[in-house]
Amino acid sequence: MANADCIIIQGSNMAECHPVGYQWVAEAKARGAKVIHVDPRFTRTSAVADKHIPIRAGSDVVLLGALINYVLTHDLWFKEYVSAYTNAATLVHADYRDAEDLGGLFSGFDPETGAYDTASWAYAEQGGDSIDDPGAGTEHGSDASARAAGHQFGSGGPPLEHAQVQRDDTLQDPRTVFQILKRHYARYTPEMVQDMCGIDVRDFEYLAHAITENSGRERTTCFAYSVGWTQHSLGAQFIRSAAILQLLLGNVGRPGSGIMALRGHASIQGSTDIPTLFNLLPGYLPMPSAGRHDTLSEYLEAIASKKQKGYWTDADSYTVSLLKAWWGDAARAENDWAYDYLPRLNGAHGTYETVMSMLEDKVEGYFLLGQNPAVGSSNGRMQRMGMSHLKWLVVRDLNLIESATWWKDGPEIESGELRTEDIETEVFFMPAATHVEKAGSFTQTQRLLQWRHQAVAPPGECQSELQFFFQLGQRIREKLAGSEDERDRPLLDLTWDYPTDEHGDPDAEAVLAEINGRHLNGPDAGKPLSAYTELRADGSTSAGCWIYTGVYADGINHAANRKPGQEQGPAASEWGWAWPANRRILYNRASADPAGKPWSERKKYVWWDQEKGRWVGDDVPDFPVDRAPGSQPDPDLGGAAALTGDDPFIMQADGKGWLFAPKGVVDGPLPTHYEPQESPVANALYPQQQNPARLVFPRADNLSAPSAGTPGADVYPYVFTTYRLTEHHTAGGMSRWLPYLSELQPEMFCEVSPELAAERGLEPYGWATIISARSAIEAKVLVTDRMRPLAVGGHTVHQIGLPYHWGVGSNAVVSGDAANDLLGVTLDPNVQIQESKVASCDIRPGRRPRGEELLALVSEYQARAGVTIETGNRAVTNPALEGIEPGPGEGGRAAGGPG
Amino acid sequence: MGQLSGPTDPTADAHWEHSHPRKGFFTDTSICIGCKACEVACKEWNHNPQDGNLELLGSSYDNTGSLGASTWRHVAFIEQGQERITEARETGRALVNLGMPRIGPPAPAAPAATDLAEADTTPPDTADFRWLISSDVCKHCTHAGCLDVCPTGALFRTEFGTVVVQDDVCNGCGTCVAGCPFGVIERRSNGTVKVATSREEQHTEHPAVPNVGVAQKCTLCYDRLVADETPACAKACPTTSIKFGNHDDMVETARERVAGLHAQGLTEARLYGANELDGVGGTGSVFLLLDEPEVYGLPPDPRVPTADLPRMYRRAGMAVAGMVAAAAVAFLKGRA
Amino acid sequence: MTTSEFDSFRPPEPARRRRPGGKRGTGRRNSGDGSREMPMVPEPEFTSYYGRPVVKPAPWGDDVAAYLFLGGVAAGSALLGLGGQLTRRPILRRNARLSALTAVSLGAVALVKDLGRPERFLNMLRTIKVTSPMSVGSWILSAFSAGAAVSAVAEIDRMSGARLPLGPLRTVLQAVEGPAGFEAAFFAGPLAAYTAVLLGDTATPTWNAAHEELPFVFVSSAALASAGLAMVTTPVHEAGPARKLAVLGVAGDVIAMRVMEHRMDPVAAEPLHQGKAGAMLKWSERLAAAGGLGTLLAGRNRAVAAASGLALLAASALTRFGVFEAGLASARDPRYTIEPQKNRLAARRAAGITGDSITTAG
Amino acid sequence: MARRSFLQWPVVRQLSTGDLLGRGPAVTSPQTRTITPRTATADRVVQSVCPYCAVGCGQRVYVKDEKVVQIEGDPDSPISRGRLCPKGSASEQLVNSPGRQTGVLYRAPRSTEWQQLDLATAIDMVADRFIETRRRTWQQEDEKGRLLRRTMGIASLGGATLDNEENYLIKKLFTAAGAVQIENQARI
Repeated sequence: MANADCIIIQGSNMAECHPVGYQWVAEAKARGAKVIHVDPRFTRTSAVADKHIPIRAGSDVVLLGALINYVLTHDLWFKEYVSAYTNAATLVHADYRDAEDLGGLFSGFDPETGAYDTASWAYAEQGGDSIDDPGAGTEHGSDASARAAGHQFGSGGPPLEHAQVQRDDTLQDPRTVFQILKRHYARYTPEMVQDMCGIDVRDFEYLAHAITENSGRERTTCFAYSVGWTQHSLGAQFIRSAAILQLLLGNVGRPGSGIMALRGHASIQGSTDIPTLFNLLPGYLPMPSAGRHDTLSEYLEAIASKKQKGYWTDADSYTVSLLKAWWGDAARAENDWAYDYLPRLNGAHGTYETVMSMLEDKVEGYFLLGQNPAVGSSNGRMQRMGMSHLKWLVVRDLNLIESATWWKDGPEIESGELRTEDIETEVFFMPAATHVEKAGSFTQTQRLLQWRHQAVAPPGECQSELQFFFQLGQRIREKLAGSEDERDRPLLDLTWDYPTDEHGDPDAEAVLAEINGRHLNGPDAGKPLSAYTELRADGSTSAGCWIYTGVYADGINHAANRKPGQEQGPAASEWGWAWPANRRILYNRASADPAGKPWSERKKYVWWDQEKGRWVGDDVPDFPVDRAPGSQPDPDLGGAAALTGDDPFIMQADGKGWLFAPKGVVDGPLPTHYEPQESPVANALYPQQQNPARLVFPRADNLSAPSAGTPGADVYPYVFTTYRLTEHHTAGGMSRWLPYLSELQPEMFCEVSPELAAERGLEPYGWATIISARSAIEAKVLVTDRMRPLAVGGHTVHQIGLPYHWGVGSNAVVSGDAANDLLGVTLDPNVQIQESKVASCDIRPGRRPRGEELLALVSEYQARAGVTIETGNRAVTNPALEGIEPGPGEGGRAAGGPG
Repeated sequence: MGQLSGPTDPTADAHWEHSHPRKGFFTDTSICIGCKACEVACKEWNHNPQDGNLELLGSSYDNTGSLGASTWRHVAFIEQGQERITEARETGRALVNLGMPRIGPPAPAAPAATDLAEADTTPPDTADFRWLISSDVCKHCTHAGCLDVCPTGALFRTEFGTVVVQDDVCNGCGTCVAGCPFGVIERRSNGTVKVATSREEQHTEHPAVPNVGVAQKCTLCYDRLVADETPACAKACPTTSIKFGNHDDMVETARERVAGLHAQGLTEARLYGANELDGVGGTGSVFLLLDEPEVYGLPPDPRVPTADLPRMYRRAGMAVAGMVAAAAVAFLKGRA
Repeated sequence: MTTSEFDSFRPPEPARRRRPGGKRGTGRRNSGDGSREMPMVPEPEFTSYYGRPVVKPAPWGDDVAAYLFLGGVAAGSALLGLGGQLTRRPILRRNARLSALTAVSLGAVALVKDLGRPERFLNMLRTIKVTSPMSVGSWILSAFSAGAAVSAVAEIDRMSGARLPLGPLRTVLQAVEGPAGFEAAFFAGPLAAYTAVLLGDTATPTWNAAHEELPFVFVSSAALASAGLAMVTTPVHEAGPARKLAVLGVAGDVIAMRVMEHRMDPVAAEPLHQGKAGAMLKWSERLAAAGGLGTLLAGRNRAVAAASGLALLAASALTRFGVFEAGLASARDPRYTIEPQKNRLAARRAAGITGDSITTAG
Repeated sequence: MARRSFLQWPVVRQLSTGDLLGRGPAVTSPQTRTITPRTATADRVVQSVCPYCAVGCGQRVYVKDEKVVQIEGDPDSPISRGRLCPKGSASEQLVNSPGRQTGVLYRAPRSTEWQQLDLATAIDMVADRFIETRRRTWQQEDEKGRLLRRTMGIASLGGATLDNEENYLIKKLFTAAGAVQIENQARI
C-alpha cells in the first residue's frame, strides 16, 4: 500500500481496526497519495484521510458499478492490460440472459431452491456448445446440495473442461464479456448513485477522478476492505465489483495496486488456509460432498479437469499427499489413499445451521475455542438458547467469557426465558495459554507465516490448544484401542505420534514439518519438501497443507526467519514466510506488459530477463519462472504447462482475470445491486428487491423487518450498522477483561446524527433503546455530526452506529448489551457470512425494559409491523405486487407483500 | 546560577557535566489517528493504575478526561463543523501574518502581502467537518514551574533536559500541582485497579496501587533513556504522530512540517511550545495544533510563575518591613 | 451573576450556562449537538476543552488554610512577645510567646497532616531552594519555631516555678531566652509574608494575579490576628501596643484588600467575590472593621477588647480561608485561566510585541 | 550522621556541584542514580507476534524469573517497525491480568455455581462424552445409500485466534472422528 498513488478505504475502518497497518497508508499519503474513506460514518480513518464520502450502508455495488460504468463510458480503461490479461474478449454462451433482461435476475434461476444453475453463464465453445463442468453428471436442477452450491468449490473456483475459448479481440461482438459488462452497468449513473447511496454527484466525480487519474502505466490505485464488505447478504459481489474495477484499470498484481483484505484476527488467514471450517480441507481443497464426490476420481474431476490451465490441475497430488499425511501407511493406492475415511457433507453445515440444529436437540457436544458466540455471533439470543439445548459444552478461553457464563448471568436469565436450575448443559471451562505461553505460527492478512517462540510456561492448569487436543486425541484413541468397529478405523489409523517436551506439550515444529510435507520413499525419504510442485499423486509424498509446502524447506523453520526489516528491501522476503512459495504480491506477472517489460519504471516489480531467460524482480515471480512472455504452448497440454506467456492469473482455469465469472460465484456472474435483507429503500435499479440467491432462514426466532414499499416498513424506519472500536477486540474476550482497555471505552454507546437525536428527542450521553425485529438493547447516546442523514430513494434515511464489543455478564471489567442481539441470520450464498453491517431498527430515548417487558416490547413492535416468518424471505420479488396489496394468490395476510 | 526565565539550556543550568543533547517530543496532531496506543503503552510501562470510574465522560471518544497522576498520556477528541474550521484557519492566518518580520510599529495600512495569499490552494477536501485528535503529555518545560517550586528536590532536571519526579523522595506536599501552568502533574490519591467487585473471590490479589500520595507525571521514560531506548509512547505510536529525538531536531522537524501544511493552504496549522521566548522558555514537548490551544485544553499564554518570583520576594520584603514598622510603632507610641 | 459591590467597575456578565465539575461539555461546541438550546446572548469569546480545567488546583485541604492563619498568629505574637520583652510588659510577653509556640506547633501539625506522605516530612529540609517558596518557608518555619520554642519554654519554666526537670540547662535557657525572643521575632515577618509568596508563585489564576498585594494582605492579617489574640489574653493595661497594632493591622488589611482587588485582572478577581470565598471575604472585612472600631473606641474596656480580639481573629481566619478557597475555585474553572491569558496576549500583540507567544506559525 | 551521608545531603551537594538552585545533580537520590529499565534487567527476550488483529505486528516479550515483565513492539519487524496499537500494547496485561482464569471449572447439569475440577479428570470426562455422543449420533449413509460416515452431534467453533499447528490438529482429529461441523471466526 505504501507504493500506492491513491488508496480507497471502503468497507473498512482501517485506522481503527488495523492501526499499525495504517502507517503504510500514512506513508503513501506523506508522499502525496490521495486517501479516500468511503464509509457510512466519519471515523478516525476519515479524520486522517483526504476525503470522507458518507454512503448508505448496503449500497456499495451501486457506487462501484457506477465507477465501472464511468471507466467504460469515458474510455479510461487500461487497454493493453485488459485485452491481454482478462477475459474481456471471451464470448459467453448464447443462452446467457443478463439482469437487464430479467428484471434483476440472471438466466438459470430456480425459484424453489432459490439457487442458480450456472450452465447458461458458461463460455461459448467453438461448436456453439458450452464449456461445461467435466463429469458434471446428472446433478443439474434442484439437487438439495445445489441450494448451497457455494461451499462445494475450493478457492480456485470450479473447473472448465478446457481453455479453448471463443474470443473477439475487437471487443465489438455483443456476446463478448466486455460488451455484456458495458450493457450491465449502463444504468449505474452518478445520478443513480446520488439516489441510492446518498452520495452527491460532486463527491462521485471527485472519487472517479481520483481513481482514474491514479491508474494506468505510471500510477496505481489500491483498495482496502474488511468485513464492511464481507458481512452482507451480497458480500462476495461487493468484492467482485472492486475486482472488476481494478482489473479494468490494470490495478492487479502491481506494487501499490490490488484489493487488500484486512482480516480481523491474528491467524484468521491461517484458520482458512488450514481450515477449522466445515467446507474446506487444508489448502482450499473442498470437503467431499455426498452425491458429488463419492469416489476419489469424482472428487478430483470436480476440482479441476486435467485439460484446464493453472495449478489446480495437480489437485490429485495435493489430495493424496494430504491423505498420506493424515493416515500414513493406512492410506494405500488400493483404498483410494483412505479417501473413504473422510466424512461427507450433504449441504451447508455452517455455524448458523449448527446452532439451528442445536435448537432441535440434534447437537449434543460443542467446543468453543477462543470464540465468544454469545456476544460475537449474529442473533445472540439464538446462540445462547441453542447452547441451552446442549448436553455438554467445553469452553477454552483466557477469561470467563459470556459464552461460558450465559447459564448463570446471560440476558435470557434476566428476561426469564431460561432458568439456571432448568438448564441441563454440563459446562467445562478450561483455561487456555496465551500467545506467549506456547510456540506456534500465525498467518497474518498478507499470507505471511510468522513463528512465535514460547516465552514462559502456561500458569496453573492453562494449556495450549495443541496440548489439549493432542491429549484428547490420545485419550480417545486409547478408549477405542480395541474397537473392531469399522467407524473407528480413521481414528485408530491416524498419525498422532508427535514428540512432546517435559510438560507433555507436543512440539509445534514437528506439526509444522508435517504440514510442510516430506518425501516418503526413494533416496531422500523423510526429508522435507521445498515446493508444492514436488508433490506427487503416487503416495510418495505427504503434505498437511500443500500451499504451505516450503515453509519447512531443508528442515529450517522459515516462519521463524527474522532478518530485520531495515536490512532488507521493501518486499522483506527473509522475514517470516508467505504462502505460496514466499511470494509477497500475487499475480505479479501482471506488473509487466505482455512482452515482459515493466509497464513503467516507477511501477517496476517483476519482468522478463532476456539473457537469463527467466522472470526476475523484487519478489518471487508468480509465474513459471522460465516461461517466456511470447510462448504459446499447445492448449491441450493442460495444467501449468498450458499457461501462455500472457496468462498472469495462474490459478484461473483460463489463466485470465475474470471480469465475467462463468463459475465460482453462485449469485450472478456480474455484481448486481440488490438491497439488503432489511432496507427502508426500494431497489431503484431492478424490481428484484433483495439478492435472490441469499440464504434465508424463515424461523420464529429469526424474523426480518419489512422492507421499503411493504406495509410495516415504517415501524423500523432507521438503518443501523455494527462495527469495532480500536480500543476493544471483537466480542471483548481479550479486551473487556483488561482494565487498561476497558477504561478507554467503558460503556456501550450508539452514534446518531443531531437531526435524528432531535427527531427522537435523544439526550446526548443519555440512554436510548434500540429495537429490531429480533430483540431490543440499550446504549448511551453519542450525538455527533460524524453520522449524517442521507437523502436516499426520495426520503431521508437516518443511520445509527453500534459497536458490538459489549456483552451481558458479571465477569468482565466492563459489560453492556450486545449489539449482535439485534441482528438476524441471512447469509451470503457464496461464503455463508451473515449480514451484520446493515439492518433496520427503531430507536427511542430511555433505558430498555427489564425482564418480561423486554420480550413484550419486541413482540409489540413485531405485531405493529405485521412481521411473519415469510416477511423478507421471499427469494424473487414479485414484480406485479410492488408492495401495494398482496396479489390474489397470497391469501389474506396483509404482510404477504414482496420481499 | 541558572536563569528563571528566557531561552536557555536547562541541562547546563542544572550543572550536569556530561553533554547529553536535550531530548524531547514533537507531537504532530495532524496525523494522529486517536488509537490511544500511547496511553496504554505508557500505563503498561510505568505500571500506572487504571483510574476514572469506567463511564462515558461526554467528550466524544475521550473517556480519559485529562492528564493526571495515573494518566501521563491523554488523547483529546474535538468534533468541529464548518464555522469552527474557517475560524481556525483565520486565527492561523493571523498568526502567520504576525510572524512576518515587520519594520517599526504595526503599519496601519494593509499588512504586507504575505506569501500566503498566492498559496490559498483549495482547503482539504472534507471542508465541512473535521475531528481534531491530539495526544497530550507533560511539556518538560525549559523553565519548569513544578521543578522550581518543589521544596524537597524530588523533582529534578535529568541529564537529558527532562523533568522527573523521584517517587522515593517526594512527600506529596502538592505545591508542584499548583505550580504547573499546564495542569499536568497531580498527586496520586487512590487510583485503584478496580475490577468488578463481584469477582472478588476469583482473583488472587489486586496489584497494590504504587506510589499513593506522591506527585506523579510523565518521566519521558527516564529509565528507558538511561539505556538509550525510545520512550514507550513514541515507540508504540503507529503513525509516528509522536516523534522522539533531540529537542533541536524536533523543533526543526516541526517547523518544516508546519511550513509544508501552510503551503497546502492549511493555515490553521500552528506550533505550540517551539518558541523559546515564550513564558516557559519553550517546551521539551513541541506540538503541531490545528486550532487555538484552548480548544485542546491548553493554556493560550502560559507563564512559569517563578519568572515573577524575584518581584514577589521584593514585595514580601516590603510587607515584612511594614509589619515590623507597625509593631515598632505600636510599642514606641505606647511608651509614654 | 456576581453581586459584588464593585459591579460598577465591570459591565454585567451575559447569562451563561455553567455546569459545575466540568463533567458535561460547556465549551462552546458550535457543532450543535441537537439538544443544546441556542444561547440568547452570544457566548463570550471563550472556548475550552469540554469545560475541563486547564490548570490543576493545589491538592491542599483546609489544613493548609488553617496553617496560613496559625502562621500569621504565631508571627505576630512573636513580634508582640519581643515588644513585651523590650518594653517590660511581662504578661504580654508571656502570653505572646506562649501563643506563638502553640500557634506554630498547631500550624506545623496541620502542614504535616496535609502531606501525601507525612512520614517523609523531614524531606522538607533536604534542600535549600531559593526558587521554592515552600523550601524557603520550611527553613523560616524551622528557625522561627526554634526561637519560639526556647522562649516559650523559658516562660513555662518560670510559670511552673522552675519545676521543669532542666537541671544545669536552666541557666543556659535563661541566658539564651532573650536572644531566642529576638531570633523568633526576626523570622516572624518572613513567616507571615512567605505564605503569600507560596500562593502567589503558582499557576492558580487568582493567587497568581494577586501576587503583588497578597503579602501586604497576609502581613496585615497576621498583625491584626496576633493583636486580637493578645487583647483577648492580656489585661488591658499591658495590651496597649496590641491595640495599636490591631488598628494598624485592620487598616492595612482593608486597604491592601481593596488595592489588590482593584489592580488584579478583573476576570481573575471574580472568584474573590463569588460563592463561599466571596462570602468569607465579605464577612472578614466586616469583622475586621468591627474589631478595629471596637479596639479604637473602647479598647480599654476588658470585655470589649476581648470581643474585638475575637472578631479580629475571626476576620483573619476568614481572610485566609477566603483567599484560599477563591484560588482553588479559580483553578477549577477554565475560564479564569484562558480569558485573562488571551487578553494578556492580545494586549501584548496590540502593543507590537509579537515574538513571545507560545503559539507560533513557524 | 555518618560522614559519608552528610556529604550526600543535597544542601551540601548544591555547593559542591555548583547546582545552587538544586535542580539537577545535587538532588538526585541513590535510587534515581542507579535507575535501569526492566527491559535491560530481563533474563531473556523472545520474539513473538501480537495476538489481536491480522496485521501481524512483531512483539518482543521480556521475561524475568519466569514471568513476563514487558511486551513491546519489535523494531526489526518490516510490517510494524516496532509500533503497536492500544490492544497490542496491552498484551502484557492480557497475560498477567488479574481477571484471567488459571483453573479448570465445571458446572454440573442444573447447578447454579461453578466447582473446581482437576485437568486430567476434565479431559477424561470430555473424551468419554465425545465418544458417547459420536456413537449416539453417527450417520453412516444418507437416504440414497451414499457414504456419509459422520456425526452431526459434535460441533466446534473457534480457530482464528489459534496457531496454524493447533488448527491443523483440531481439523485432523475432528475429521477423523467424523465431526464435520467445525467453524471459526472467518465466518463471522
